[in-house]
This record gives sequence, structure tokens and C-alpha cells, in this order.
Amino acid sequence: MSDAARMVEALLFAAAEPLSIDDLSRRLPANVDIHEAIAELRRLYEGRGVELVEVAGCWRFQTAADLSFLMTVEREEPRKLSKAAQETLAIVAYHQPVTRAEIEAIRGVQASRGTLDTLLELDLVKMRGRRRTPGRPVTFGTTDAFLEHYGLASLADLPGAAEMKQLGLLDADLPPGFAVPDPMLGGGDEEDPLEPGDDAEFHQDFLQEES
Amino acid sequence: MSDAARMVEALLFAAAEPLSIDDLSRRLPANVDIHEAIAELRRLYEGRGVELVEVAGCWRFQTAADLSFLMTVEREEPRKLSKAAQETLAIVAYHQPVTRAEIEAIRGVQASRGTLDTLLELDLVKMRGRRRTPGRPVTFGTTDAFLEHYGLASLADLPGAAEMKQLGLLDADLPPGFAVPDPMLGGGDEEDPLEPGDDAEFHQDFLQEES
Amino acid sequence: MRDDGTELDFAAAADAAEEGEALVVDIDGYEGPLHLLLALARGQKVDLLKLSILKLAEQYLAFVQQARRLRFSLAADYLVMAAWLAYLKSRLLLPKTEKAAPDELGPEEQAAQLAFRLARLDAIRKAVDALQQRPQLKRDIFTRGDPQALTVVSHTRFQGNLYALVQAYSGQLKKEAARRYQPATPKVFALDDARVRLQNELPRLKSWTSLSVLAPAPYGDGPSRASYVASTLSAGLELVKNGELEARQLEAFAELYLRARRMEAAE
Repeated sequence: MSDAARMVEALLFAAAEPLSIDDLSRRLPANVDIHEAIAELRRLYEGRGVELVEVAGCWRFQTAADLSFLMTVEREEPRKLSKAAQETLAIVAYHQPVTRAEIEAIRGVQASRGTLDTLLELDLVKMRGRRRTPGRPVTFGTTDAFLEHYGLASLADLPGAAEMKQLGLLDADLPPGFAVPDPMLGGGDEEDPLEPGDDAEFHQDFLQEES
Repeated sequence: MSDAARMVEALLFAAAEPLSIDDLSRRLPANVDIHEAIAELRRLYEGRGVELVEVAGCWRFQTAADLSFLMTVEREEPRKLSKAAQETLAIVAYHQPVTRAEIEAIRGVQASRGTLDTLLELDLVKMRGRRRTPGRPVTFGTTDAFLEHYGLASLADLPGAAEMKQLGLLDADLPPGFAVPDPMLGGGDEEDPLEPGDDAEFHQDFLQEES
Repeated sequence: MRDDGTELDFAAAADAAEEGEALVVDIDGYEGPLHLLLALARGQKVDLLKLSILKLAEQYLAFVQQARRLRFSLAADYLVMAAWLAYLKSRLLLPKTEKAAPDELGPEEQAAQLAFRLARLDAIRKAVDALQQRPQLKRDIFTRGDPQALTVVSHTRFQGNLYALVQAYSGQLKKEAARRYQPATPKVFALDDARVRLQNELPRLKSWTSLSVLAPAPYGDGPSRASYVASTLSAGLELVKNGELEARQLEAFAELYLRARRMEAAE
């Protein structure tokens, strides 16, 4: 094992929180190749009870996920996020920077008060700035704590993000290549409209609702 | 590496204190040979940046003694501001340029001397000038570093009253005439720029106050 | 929302509708109309982008109608969505008219928009599952339990939390708003009380009695001596005016004396 790897190992081990390459280089002699040392350590710790991982652009040791059954003493019962909060968090993560109105548009529901607040309180979501559009709405994004919690090296590592981007599902509006579905497809048998009465009833409701 | 060693490694790593053989056996499956696992780990960690040692009959990982030169204690830059600092910083951000007396009037408490000092030291707040009023008090404002830390493009991006209400931070039924000041309107007319001597004088004031 | 239960629910609702049975349709299981639509769309078991919007619209309308039959109240957004789908359906079915408003999307585009929104929400729901299945800190993975006393602290990590900052500020605003100047209203000896008291005293006011003796003495948190004296004086002057009392003062600033007016003597 190289001296460099020994030093990096000791520092990461002793640290209370993940360290960046910068953090490490500030503490190590100038001639140490930190990237090389980290690569060496990663190989060494592969498959072990403790692993070296990158989170939020920093490095930390953590226990292997498959051993979680042993960790009853250390486990903190995490505050369970509601379904709405989980969905909101995912939207913020994948669509950031995103405004409240955009979150509501994606979910098709008015954000109930408290959902976004909870995520902000838990430091999983932060206010990022303002959108340069009329009204200049505040935008939201995820924090480093979010990445650390889910063990993500960066936002690019969000599961499925690349695929969603490719499909245009992260766009705000209908992407140009998005197929216009044929409304008749598969609908041959069911072409008959609802009974006239049904339809009229809905229309009436609609007008009443709108007025 | 054996499964037993992996498990012991993870447990010792995550434990808040050294673990005895008894502690380990209580948390491990019954068929695990703990002595053997520890012997395996000791061999594995020999000469590394981290070592497995026995202290008073308990086992723990610790960094190698010869690397202690890396482990100097450093003053911690607060990752989170204290409540008082947070409040003071918020007032400076929204009310700038603002004098110390005004900050105290808004907070309703004597600004503890260290608070503004801390913010100045962290380069979040700077002295801006002197108010053109009797006594010519020094005025404070936020720095570019402040904007950078909070991810703001400009002071205009600070959330206003409407956003605070949306986030449930302000009640909808605030008294009339209640407004969140616009930090962009910070009156340039009523203040003079700082003069070269001002800085030193201020620090002197501070030192005297502190003693 | 129950990902698997929903389809069954719908199937059951349709069956029950055919059989004329009452069935509780649980709209509360869905977060909103879009979530309900997504559950129905998944039931078509095709790529969301190749969805039959017509079929979906009909399914939704049937579902909502069923729900309405069983519950009088249904959240407005479900009805708005129903109305919009009914409208979209009719536009999709009708032959194209030439006088479509220039700023209005054609029905096919609107259907595509809806399919896109469903696909987007579906992707997010899958992302939620993917995220929740990841090992999570302090639930599945753990960092060093006892970092060494010699702390190695990250230096570049100070990051302002804008929410905390705004929270700190709004907290003070609220404090400020609550801090209204409200001087305690001084307790006074009400004029009415003074008049009643003096009238009760009248029968005993046969001889000249000084105001300072007549005015009650202050006690506890009650009105001040000055208030007792002032109110008694005012009430006394009123009674003098009414002819029930006589007042006399030997010189300016001297003690004031009051006594009941002798009605018999006057007659």
C-alpha cells in the first residue's frame, strides 16, 4: 500500500464528514497524487464491510449496504416522508431548478402547504434563486445533504435521470419529437360516445364549475 | 475476506465506542467466530493508515500513530450560523445599509458583540459607509461572498413577502403597512463612503468594547 | 396511492357498475386527477406515449361518475378534469371544423400534451421508487460512528441556507408585528360610579364635609387617589348643578367643602 493511500485512508477515516479532493490536498504534502490514492483505496475496499464512496463530490467511508441488518443500534428511525413529499422531492431533484408552480403542474395538484416546507426544514431542498421570467418566481433545488442521504456522487447519478432526459420527460413543455398519439388507436370498439345524457350532464357541471 | 470479518469490520467502524467480544457476539449471527474474524482484520490492517487495536478489552479502529501529524485540530468554520448570526445577517441583507443601532432595534435585543464580528470575519457582511446623521454611524451591508454562499445572482433575488407567505413563514393577515424592505432600494444618498482610517478605528472600537 | 390496488379498484368498480351493485370508490386514494388518470392509463398496459386518450377519457369519466353517484361531494379538480376530458373527447370525435381559434391547440396536440404529462408523472413516480430503494444514510448505510477527536473539518462546505435565512428574518418580522405599543390603560374611578356613590352618601352629608374626606382612599390595583378625587369633584359639581348638593370654597386652591342641600330650608 502506498504512503499516499495510507494518508488519505487515515484522513477520510478520522473525518467527521465527507472530504473533497480540495480538503484532502490542503492537508497532504504537495507531491501526493490524491486521485491515484483514492483509486487505490477504492480497489482495496471493494467488497469489504466498509466501502469508499463519493457523495456530493466528496469522499467518505461507509458500511456496506448489505450489512444493514447488523446495524440495529446505530439505525435512526428516519422521519418518514409522506408520498406527496417524496414525489415533490423527486420532482425537485430531477427538474431543478424548479418553481413551485412547475411542481404543481407536474403533479397536477396544488402543493399542499407544508410539503415543500418540510423538505426545506429537513435540509433536503433549498431555495436556489429566482427564475428570470415575469414574476421572477423562487426556484428550488436539492442540497448536498440530499446527495449524502441517498449516497449520490452528483445529480448526474440520480437513477434514471439520463433516460428521462433523453425521452424529453424533464422538459417543461411537450418536446418537439414527442409522438402525437393517435386518439383512435385501440379505441375501435369503444368509439360510441357515452349516452347523450351523461355527456350533457358533465358539460353542464363544467359550466357551473367555471362560472 | 470472510463474511465474518466483513461484519465485524462494519460493526466496529460504525460503533460510537470500542466494542468488546461480548458486544460483538450479541450483535452477530451465532455461528460467527469472532476471534478468528478479528485476527483476520488485524492482519489485513497491519501497516495501513488505519489500525485495529485493543483498548481495555475492547476493539476499535484508529488511525496509525505515525500519521498523527496529519490530524491537527483545526478551528472549525461554522457550517451553520448560530441563530443570532442568522438573524443579524438577515436584517443586514434586507435592511442594508443598516447601522448597529438599527439592527439592535429590529432584533429587540442588544446585538451581542461577537455576532456582527463573526459575520464580518466570515466575509458575509462588510462595512459600507457612514450614515449622514449625527454621530455618523458606520453602516453595514452584505458582500459578494454572501450572494455566492446563498446562490443569489443579486440582492433582488432575496425572497420577498409574497414568497414568505407562500412558504408559510408569514401569516396572511399581517397588519396593514407591514412590508418587507426591498434591499435594492438601499439609500445611497444618506451615506458617505468609508474613508481609509475608518476601518482601523472601527476595529479599535471593537477591541475596546470587547475588553 | 396504492400502485397495485388501483387497477383492481377500477376493475371492481366497472364490474359493480354493470351488476348494478353499490361499491365504494375510494377517490381519496389518489392525490389528484392526474394520479387517477395515471393509474387508469397503466391499466391499458401500453406505452404511455401510445395511449388511447379516447379510451382513457371514457374510463376516467366512468370512474368519476361512479364516484359521484356514491358521494355527493367530489373535489372540484376531479370535475374540472372530467369536463375537460369530455370536451377533448368530443373534439377528438367530431370532424375537424375550420374555425378553430388560432391560439387553441388542436385536439391531437392536447391529447399529446396529456400523454406527455402522464409519462412525466409516471417517470417521477418511478424515480421515487428508485430513490427509496437506494441505500439510505442511517437506515442502510452508516458512517464512522466515532470520528476521532482530532477533527478533520471540511473547509469549503460552508453553504448558506437561504431558507434558514429567510426563516430567521420572517421570525423577527412576526415578532415585530406582534410588538404593538399598547400602554396599559390607567384604572379610573368612573364618573357614573362617583355619582352613584355620592348620591348614596347624600343623607349623611348634613354638615360641610371636605372633598378629600369624601373621596375614597385608593387600595390595591384600583384607581389612583387623584382619579378618586377628580371623579368625586366632577360628580359633586354635577349634583350641585342639579340642586342636590351645595359646595363652598373659602379661597382659590383651598379645600372644597360639600354638603347636602337642605330642600326644606329652600322651600
